[in-house]
Amino acid sequence: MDLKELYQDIILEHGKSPRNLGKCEGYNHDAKGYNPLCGDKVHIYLKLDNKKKVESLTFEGEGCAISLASASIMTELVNGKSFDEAKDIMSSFLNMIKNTSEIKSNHLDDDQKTKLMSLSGVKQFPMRVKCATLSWHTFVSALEGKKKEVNTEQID
Amino acid sequence: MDLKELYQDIILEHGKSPRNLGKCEGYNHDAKGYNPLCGDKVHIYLKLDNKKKVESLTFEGEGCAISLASASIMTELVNGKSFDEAKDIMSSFLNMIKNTSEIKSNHLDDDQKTKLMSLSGVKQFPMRVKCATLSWHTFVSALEGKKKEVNTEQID
Amino acid sequence: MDVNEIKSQFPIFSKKINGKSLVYLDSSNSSQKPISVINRLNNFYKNEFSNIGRSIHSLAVNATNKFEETRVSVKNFINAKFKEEIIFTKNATEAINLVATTFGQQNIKEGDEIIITELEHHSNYVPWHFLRENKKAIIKFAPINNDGDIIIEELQKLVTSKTKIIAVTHLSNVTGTIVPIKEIVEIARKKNIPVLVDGCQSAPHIKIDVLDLDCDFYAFSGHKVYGPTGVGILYAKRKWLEKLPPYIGGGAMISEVKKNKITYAPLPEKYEAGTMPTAEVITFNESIKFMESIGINNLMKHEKEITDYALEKLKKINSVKIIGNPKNKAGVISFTIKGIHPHDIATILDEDGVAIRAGHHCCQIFHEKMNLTATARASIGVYNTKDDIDILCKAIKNCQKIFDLK
Amino acid sequence: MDVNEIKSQFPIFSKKINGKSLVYLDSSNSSQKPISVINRLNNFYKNEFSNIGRSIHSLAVNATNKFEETRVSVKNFINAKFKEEIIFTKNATEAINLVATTFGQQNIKEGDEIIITELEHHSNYVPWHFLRENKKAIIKFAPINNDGDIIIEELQKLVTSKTKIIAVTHLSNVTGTIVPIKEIVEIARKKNIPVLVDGCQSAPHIKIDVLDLDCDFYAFSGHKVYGPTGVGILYAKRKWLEKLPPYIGGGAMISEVKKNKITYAPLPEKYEAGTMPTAEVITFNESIKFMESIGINNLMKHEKEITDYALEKLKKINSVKIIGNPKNKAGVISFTIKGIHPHDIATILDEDGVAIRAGHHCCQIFHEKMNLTATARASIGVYNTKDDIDILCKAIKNCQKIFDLK
Ligand SMILES: Cc1ncc(COP(=O)(O)O)c(C=O)c1O
Ligand SMILES: Cc1ncc(COP(=O)(O)O)c(C=O)c1O
Repeated sequence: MDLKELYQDIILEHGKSPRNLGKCEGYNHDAKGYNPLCGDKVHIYLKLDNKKKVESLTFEGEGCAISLASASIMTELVNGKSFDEAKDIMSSFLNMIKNTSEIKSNHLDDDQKTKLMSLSGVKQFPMRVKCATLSWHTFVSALEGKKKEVNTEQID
Repeated sequence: MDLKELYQDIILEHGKSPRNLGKCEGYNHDAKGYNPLCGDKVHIYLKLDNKKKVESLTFEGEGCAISLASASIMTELVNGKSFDEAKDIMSSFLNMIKNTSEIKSNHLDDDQKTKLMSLSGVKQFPMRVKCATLSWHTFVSALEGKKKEVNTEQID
Repeated sequence: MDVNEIKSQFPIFSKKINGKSLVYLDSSNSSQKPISVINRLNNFYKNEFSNIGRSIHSLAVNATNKFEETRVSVKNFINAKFKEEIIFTKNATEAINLVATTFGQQNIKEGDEIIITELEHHSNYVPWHFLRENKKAIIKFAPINNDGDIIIEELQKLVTSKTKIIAVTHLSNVTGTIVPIKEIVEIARKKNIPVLVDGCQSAPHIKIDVLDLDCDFYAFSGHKVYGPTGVGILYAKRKWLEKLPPYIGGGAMISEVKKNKITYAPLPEKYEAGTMPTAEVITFNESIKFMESIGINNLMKHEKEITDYALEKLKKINSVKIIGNPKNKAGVISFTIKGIHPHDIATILDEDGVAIRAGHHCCQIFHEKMNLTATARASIGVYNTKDDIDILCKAIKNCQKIFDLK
Repeated sequence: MDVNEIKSQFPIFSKKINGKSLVYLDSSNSSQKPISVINRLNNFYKNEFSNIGRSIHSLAVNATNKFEETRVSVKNFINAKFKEEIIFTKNATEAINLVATTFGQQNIKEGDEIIITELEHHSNYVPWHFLRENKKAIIKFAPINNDGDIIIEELQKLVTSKTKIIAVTHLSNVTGTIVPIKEIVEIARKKNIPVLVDGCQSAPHIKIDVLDLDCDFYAFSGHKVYGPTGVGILYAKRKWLEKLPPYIGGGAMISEVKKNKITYAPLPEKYEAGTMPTAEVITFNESIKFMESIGINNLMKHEKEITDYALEKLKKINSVKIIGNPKNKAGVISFTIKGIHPHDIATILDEDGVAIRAGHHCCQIFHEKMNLTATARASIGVYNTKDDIDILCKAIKNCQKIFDLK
């Protein structure tokens, strides 16, 4: 296992100064996520336009470097995507963390893929996978308008 | 350990044909005893005269050879004794089973001591000690007019 | 299946009891443990010990993963649908209490009826009795016949619109009766009544398939399935575990804890408060592997062979009376000997190294029904041989000799 | 006390974690086990295994005697008066639930008040919360100050004629605060209010004398006292155990069982339903012997030395903040590092073989009070050395390096 891979500069940087913090104006979807094991919390605010495109995406949260960086990077990458594109990115991210080591989505360019791949170090730290995925699950919950709080203990 | 010592002829004989079975006429004390582990039960009926002498002593019960024989032998030996003599015989019996290997009571003759000593084999079978002592504890409970059922799990 | 090879996996059989080889016929009480199970426990404490779930250091991660692996193995062992349907308790008794308490809290009110049977172990009666005491519920006993079979038609007649749950053993620990659970579930399903199965004696001896049984709850104990003491298992359909309130409250079963409000963790943690029997659960995986290494069909075949042999030989001893004669019988044989109390039998057999149990086997209702206060019980495990039975029979004859009955 | 000799009794310390020697600073979560304990468990399963109480064959007699020997050892360990006052449970959480449930059933009604404190572990809050939910009782939290000490005068003010029980930890698993139980009992005695003490963290670390404390209930877990998982202990004054209703119902806790009536076994069996964690309880005797072989005074002296050393060294690291500064502190040190989340600290420390815990340590009320969501916690056991603390501090510096804070 390699701490340098887990704590790449980009992770530390996003962890320290997360992008898209706060409530976005006019959000019409939101969802909360919670990791009871470590107390990580995230609240996703999402504005979908009438074509179900992500018009803006922000979050509030507290947690470790991994969870904040993951949320921050997600908001950057998913902004402007359509409903289907966003879901595709999300599954490709989860797939990368859990199975393969690559991002397969067609909806990201190479720079974006590289950015997302900065989270791949988590693979070697199984207890930290949930830190990385909490915000993504919560985002999808907001996207799909689910009412129940996302709890990491219920997702695999 | 020696089964022959446990199951001496006199034990087997008393176990098969216990003496003083049933309710004695005009009993003025009685008490019940129970061993929840094996289901042994005994009900002691005691008639004390006005000088607190044991005028008659009988029992009803179900149980193993040891418990029936012990009850049967007890009724034989204690009959006719005074309150204090009876208690002395009882402690001397318990002392024999648990500590020493002799009967020290002055209130029994040599034949009676020999008879009581037939129960000494129980010493080597710790799980059977309660079978041998249940009726004695119950007798004392009757003698002292205690209301609570004797339960072997509460006596040491 | 080579029973001698299997027996050799159990270190205890190389010990002498009263100078004799151990003939262990008390497996219904608790089974002996194979070396793989003993070693797993030993190695876990020596090399891997950590509490689970709460910490994220390497030892804790490993222990947590191993713990969850057992959950998956148990799920597969009893053919449950979801691993969240497997809850670890300390024993089957706690598992049944968990259901009685939480189900009762939510669903039982004065006058409601609970059906159990005359075959039940105290652990599948007392928890319901608490509801009778605390909620003024009614307990109805489905009767058994002299063979020790539950009279299903009579059970059916007990069902009314007030029946809230049926709790029944899968395999009697006195007569070895294998109960036709599917017939009972069918009766219950028609009226939407949940069924709890006490699987303590079935889990070690017959194939368990909770999906096929379609029961709502199934409880058993690890220590009877060649596992360590301290682990019980509750299977419950997910809908129940989601709906019912929590049972034991404390660490690990919560989500958010505030001064005025507490929310509970998702399944299965909701029902696993405090530090679990971590090492024992992890070790129990080896017990399942042991069962699988034999194969349940081989195990059943072997135990049937020994049971049949024992019944045949015991029946030839005149004064021995075997209690019950159920249609389907597993390797639990309770008996009496005319003129000798079971307690005396147990003591005399022990001198020959033969371990059986004497008493009411936690089934006083059964014994009362059969007009008995106590019986002797020889119960069979996968390690028992025909030799064991021969020694048992010889020891029984010794009882008769001592009591001068032969 | 020779710590290296003691450490050598723990096989796990000869293992490598991520290529490094294990620095185990998670003993408040669960302690590691000495070889004498591990061997006892191993030998019991290999040579002596049997269930207890119910059978009368030699193996069962031996197991039953050994089981009761542990009860006597525990009685002596905590200086209880009677061995019947020692009840074995699966963990401390069950022990506290046992009291909350049975005491609540008999003594708590709508509007009654329960006093706990802001220091409590969830296991000493959620069981009382159940009474709040089910009986409409009220929970009052005795406040703590910033040092992590309970403000006794404030606790005293919470007492009213409706106060039915006070439940309080003896030693905080976050701040290491040693709570002056005797002062609290004195307050309670004046109003005849029973006191439950959560002794999970005190039992392994300070001298326990329940007669001197004069508390009504005292709960702790074997696995934190160098014992196996799966054993908890409840001490309760005999008058309570006699008066309160049973908790878990089933085999072994009954006396006579009829279709319409059940009577319960005398103490302690009344509270020990079903097959107990037999092997674990028997093994726990070795844990007590281990504690006694060291001597509680030596152990306290050693742990104080290590704790003081750790506090001193940690305080020298600028960005480290130690949470709480109680008057009497045991070896539990929770801290934060500016700019690094405790979760990240735990991961980075683990790479250096240092096992600590990160999170709320099952004390969300405390963390909320202190305006924290999570802390890192290093907790000390008898095997920890100054070297361990040096490695901890070095690893903390490595965190800072990775996070570029130094
Ligand atoms: C103070 C305190 N109370 C209660 C508990 C619960 O103990 P267990 O998990 O062994 O039931 C713990 C340990 O987790 C504790 O530290
Ligand atoms: C049929 C049956 N039910 C329940 C139990 C209780 O199991 P445990 O004592 O492991 O809780 C037993 C075993 O004693 C049993 O044989």
